[in-house]
Amino acid sequence: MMTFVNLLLAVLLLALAAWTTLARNMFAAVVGFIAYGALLALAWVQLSGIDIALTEAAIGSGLTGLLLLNAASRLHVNANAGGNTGRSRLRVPAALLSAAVSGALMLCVFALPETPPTLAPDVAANLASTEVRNPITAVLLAFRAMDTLLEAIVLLFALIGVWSLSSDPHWGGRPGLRQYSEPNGILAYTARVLPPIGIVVGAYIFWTGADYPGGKFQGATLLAAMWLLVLMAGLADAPPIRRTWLRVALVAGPLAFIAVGFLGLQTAGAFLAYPEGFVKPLIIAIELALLPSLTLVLGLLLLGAPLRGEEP
Amino acid sequence: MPPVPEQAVTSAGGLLLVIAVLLPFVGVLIGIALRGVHARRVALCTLPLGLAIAIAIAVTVLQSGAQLTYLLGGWAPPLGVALRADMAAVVMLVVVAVVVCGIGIYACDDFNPARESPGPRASSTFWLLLLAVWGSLNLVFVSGDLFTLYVALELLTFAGVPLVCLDGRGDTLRAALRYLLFALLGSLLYLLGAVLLYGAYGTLDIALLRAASVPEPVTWAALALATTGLLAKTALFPLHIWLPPAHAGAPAAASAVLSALVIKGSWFLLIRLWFDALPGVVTFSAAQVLGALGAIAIVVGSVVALRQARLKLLVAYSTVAQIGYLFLMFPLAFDAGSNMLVHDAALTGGILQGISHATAKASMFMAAGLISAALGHDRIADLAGVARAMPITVLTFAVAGIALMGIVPSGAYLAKKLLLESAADSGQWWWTLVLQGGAAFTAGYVVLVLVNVLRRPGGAHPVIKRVPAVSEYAALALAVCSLLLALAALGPLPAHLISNPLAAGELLATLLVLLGGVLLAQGLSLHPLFAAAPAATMPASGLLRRSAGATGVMFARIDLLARGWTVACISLLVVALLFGGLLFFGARG
Amino acid sequence: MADVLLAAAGIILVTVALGLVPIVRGASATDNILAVQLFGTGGVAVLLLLGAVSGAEAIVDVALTLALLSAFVSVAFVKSYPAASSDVTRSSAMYECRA
Amino acid sequence: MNAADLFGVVAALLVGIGLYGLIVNPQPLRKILSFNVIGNGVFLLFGAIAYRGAAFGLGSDPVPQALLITGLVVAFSATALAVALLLRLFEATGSDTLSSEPPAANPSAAGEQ
Repeated sequence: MMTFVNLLLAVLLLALAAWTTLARNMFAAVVGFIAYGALLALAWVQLSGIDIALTEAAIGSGLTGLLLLNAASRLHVNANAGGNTGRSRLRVPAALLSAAVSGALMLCVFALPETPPTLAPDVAANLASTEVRNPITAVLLAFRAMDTLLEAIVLLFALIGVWSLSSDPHWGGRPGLRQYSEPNGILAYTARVLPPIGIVVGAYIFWTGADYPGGKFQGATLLAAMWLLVLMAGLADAPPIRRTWLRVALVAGPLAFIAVGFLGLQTAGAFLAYPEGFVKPLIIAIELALLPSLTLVLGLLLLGAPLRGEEP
Repeated sequence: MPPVPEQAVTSAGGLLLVIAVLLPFVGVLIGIALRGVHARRVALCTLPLGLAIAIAIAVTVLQSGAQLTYLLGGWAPPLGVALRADMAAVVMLVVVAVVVCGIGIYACDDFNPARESPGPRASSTFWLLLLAVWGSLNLVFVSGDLFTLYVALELLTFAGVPLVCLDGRGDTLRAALRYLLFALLGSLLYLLGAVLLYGAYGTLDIALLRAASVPEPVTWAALALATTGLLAKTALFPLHIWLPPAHAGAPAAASAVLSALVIKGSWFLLIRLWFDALPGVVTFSAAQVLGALGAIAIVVGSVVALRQARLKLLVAYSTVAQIGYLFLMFPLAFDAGSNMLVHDAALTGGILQGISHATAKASMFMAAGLISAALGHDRIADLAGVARAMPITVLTFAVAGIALMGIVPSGAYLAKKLLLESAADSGQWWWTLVLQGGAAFTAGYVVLVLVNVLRRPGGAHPVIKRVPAVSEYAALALAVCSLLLALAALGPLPAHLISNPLAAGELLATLLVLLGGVLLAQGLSLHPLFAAAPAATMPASGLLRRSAGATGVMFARIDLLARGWTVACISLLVVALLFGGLLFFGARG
Repeated sequence: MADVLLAAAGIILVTVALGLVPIVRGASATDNILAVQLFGTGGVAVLLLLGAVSGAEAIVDVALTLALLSAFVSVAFVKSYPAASSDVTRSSAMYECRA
Repeated sequence: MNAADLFGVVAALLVGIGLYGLIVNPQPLRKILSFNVIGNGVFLLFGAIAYRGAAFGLGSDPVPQALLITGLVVAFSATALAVALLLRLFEATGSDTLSSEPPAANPSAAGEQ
């Protein structure tokens, strides 16, 4: 029965992926992509990747979907693509080559070693020394903490890039368009009701991350989504990007991470090492410091380049 | 073989590697927080500190004579991530630090947020991006883990893309978007390779992979995919889709960063992959094809460079050609005896070539930018009188040109000698032709520019705006570095190699290269060097020039076709499948 | 018992897949929005069933996240779909003036 | 066929579908979508590899899983940057194509003078 569900999932995933890439209508393609993200989350659950399922549900189908929806509506390409400007005689070689790459990869899947190499035993053996119970959090914040630090920096680099795309008169201004809605309409109502729930869930997902699936990133995504909801309903406006508090909040998390890293030099003998007995508190401290920075950077990445001056 | 015991422990002074990576990143973070004019100040403070760190790493490695290792968090690979700096990484760290400092000084005046032009947005962003590129490159050089390297590549891309479109005009935005999409595709292919390697060997650590990897289908597929992805990011012809348009509109300092530095990241990672992670998986034929792609890049890039009407684009296409040069070491370093790539003179020559290119190309873009700023245009045909008005800048261009040509006295001369010797030793005489021919092509476009700037101006004084002297000297200093740095960087070289660079044979070779360059420039360029060649003297020359012109137009067409999105993607997949096939059948046969 | 739950999950997946057919055939804005909603609720239901089968309680958290974000995406969809709401027409008209 | 092999095959197919879409779709936004499909394929392959490595009571090898979370974040950042670039391009030129290049950056025009 499990195999049947997996097969069904696989077929649906492929159908939706094909739909997403081939559909004529831009909006339909994006809708397909959002649905596809939700299905991917199911696939991750089937592959025992609950942490990834959370991330996929939050990012793949949530934030990326919103990003693409916004883009589609601003580009006004909801009309049909209007024929293919691509050279149609190159479609056949493109299809053949893509199929060849796909086929080669499939052969690789079956050529993987019979006894799969794995680091699970290493992680299991060292999990106790990290004092957290979620092995993925242990990898993310102890064994390979550098990658997590870099991940936070990647987001900031992308934000620098996005901001650099504002037009000169609007540099330093407010990102995104001013949103309006009926003050007593259903949207404003949703934007008042949903965020408290979302914030509680976000905080819970963040807090539970040390021992169970979850963590700062998934929590921050939920918080960012709730912030955006309030903005979309016009209940609040995005802050101008020249604000010092905003910029300090953006970099505070990564800087705190680096500071804790250097603290480890003194107390535990290596950069990004933690002294025994303080591992879990320090890991939670880092996650807590990253949470607001990540929430802001995710929200701001979705809002895009500044499009307006400082006045609301 | 890398010393195995070393990888398991942190070596003394290893912390310097962490600082080398994090210092520019912290600079970016502080720059974001302080914004505006402070971003420039933070960057200018970070530059000397970073240079000092790079030199400290070099001193430490030279003193200990072993590679520097740092285990992050005290966790040894495969569970943890190690930072390592061998000699090649150290050389790259130092050279990149020098180039970044040079670019910083050059751009000091251009990108001043307090000034009207180019405005606070472009100027403060530029400084953040410069630091971002620097930190990402340092991470590429020292990281020993394929996934951390993936993140480093993406950091580099995200820092590089906004540099392309700093001025915010439509065509640069389009170039930036093309660059981003193509580079992202490249990163994904690289990541796919890394994923397959993890599936096969359960580790992403380069030293452990070297010990564990064996020639088998999954490894071949991984190497082919990762190589193709990295070639796309390095913009090796025919995967140079983004490079020329990106340089057409970018500010000179940004062009210098992109052309001299950013592409070196993926190039260096390719060296890591081929020489350090999977040297035994590489086959003779795959290495030959990689070199052949380089040779094609040299020919097409050079011919198209000679056909350009604008100086900036000429320098951009010369980058396309020079990138080809950087791949000639791969076939030459293949050791037929052990059937694998080895660290030998060819690799030394290749790295030397890379650092000469980094410094020389940065200074060449700066010189081109200064000329363009002073004249208000960069049409090659209208450069007459520039030599008299801007002697230092023209000297910079000439010195950088000498360094790129690889003639006496430059670091690239040594690099070329090393590669020529490898070619002779391994009996691969065909690469000798490519090496000498490439030098002649380089001589061609350098001579083309120099002849034009040395002309007497026909009318009024051409310079409409004075350029800051500090920028001129920064560019000159980098050009001189390209002559000297290479000598200092690599330490002892085989004595016979530099026995007598002024011997008659060497001088003759140099003259031949220059003469070849003059002929190529005369035949192929839009405006012949010696326009007044009397037709009566040689009726054949007209025919020759017409056929050369037709060849030039054909190459320009090929270049334009190759840079179309669909064609470029198809070439990418063809290259991937080609490498996969070569590895598969090469190992069999 | 597990088989029954899995069968239910399979049936929901099929139902959701059928819900996609209108989009494929070229649907109105309303159909698109409903399809997103359907996937949100369908996904949540399947997740809860799979959680019950595998006994991993954390799957409930995934369901929670998916539920919240699909509500959020629906709002975003209404806001961004041209001519689906008067609010958006105003903002996109503003955008056109600028562009 | 076990779940790892099944989703491994799905991953390979997703990469192929995404590559095709990336090559032939003329609109950049569709290329961005296709890029995400390829990325998902790569990630799913890594997930399948992680699932093969289940051991010691861990349902899956946690190291690739942690890397996947980082990978998803990086892919999201890339998408955000690409979308912002596309919107700005549209705002600046009124078109959203990648192909039509102005004559200045067109070497064949320069070559045929």
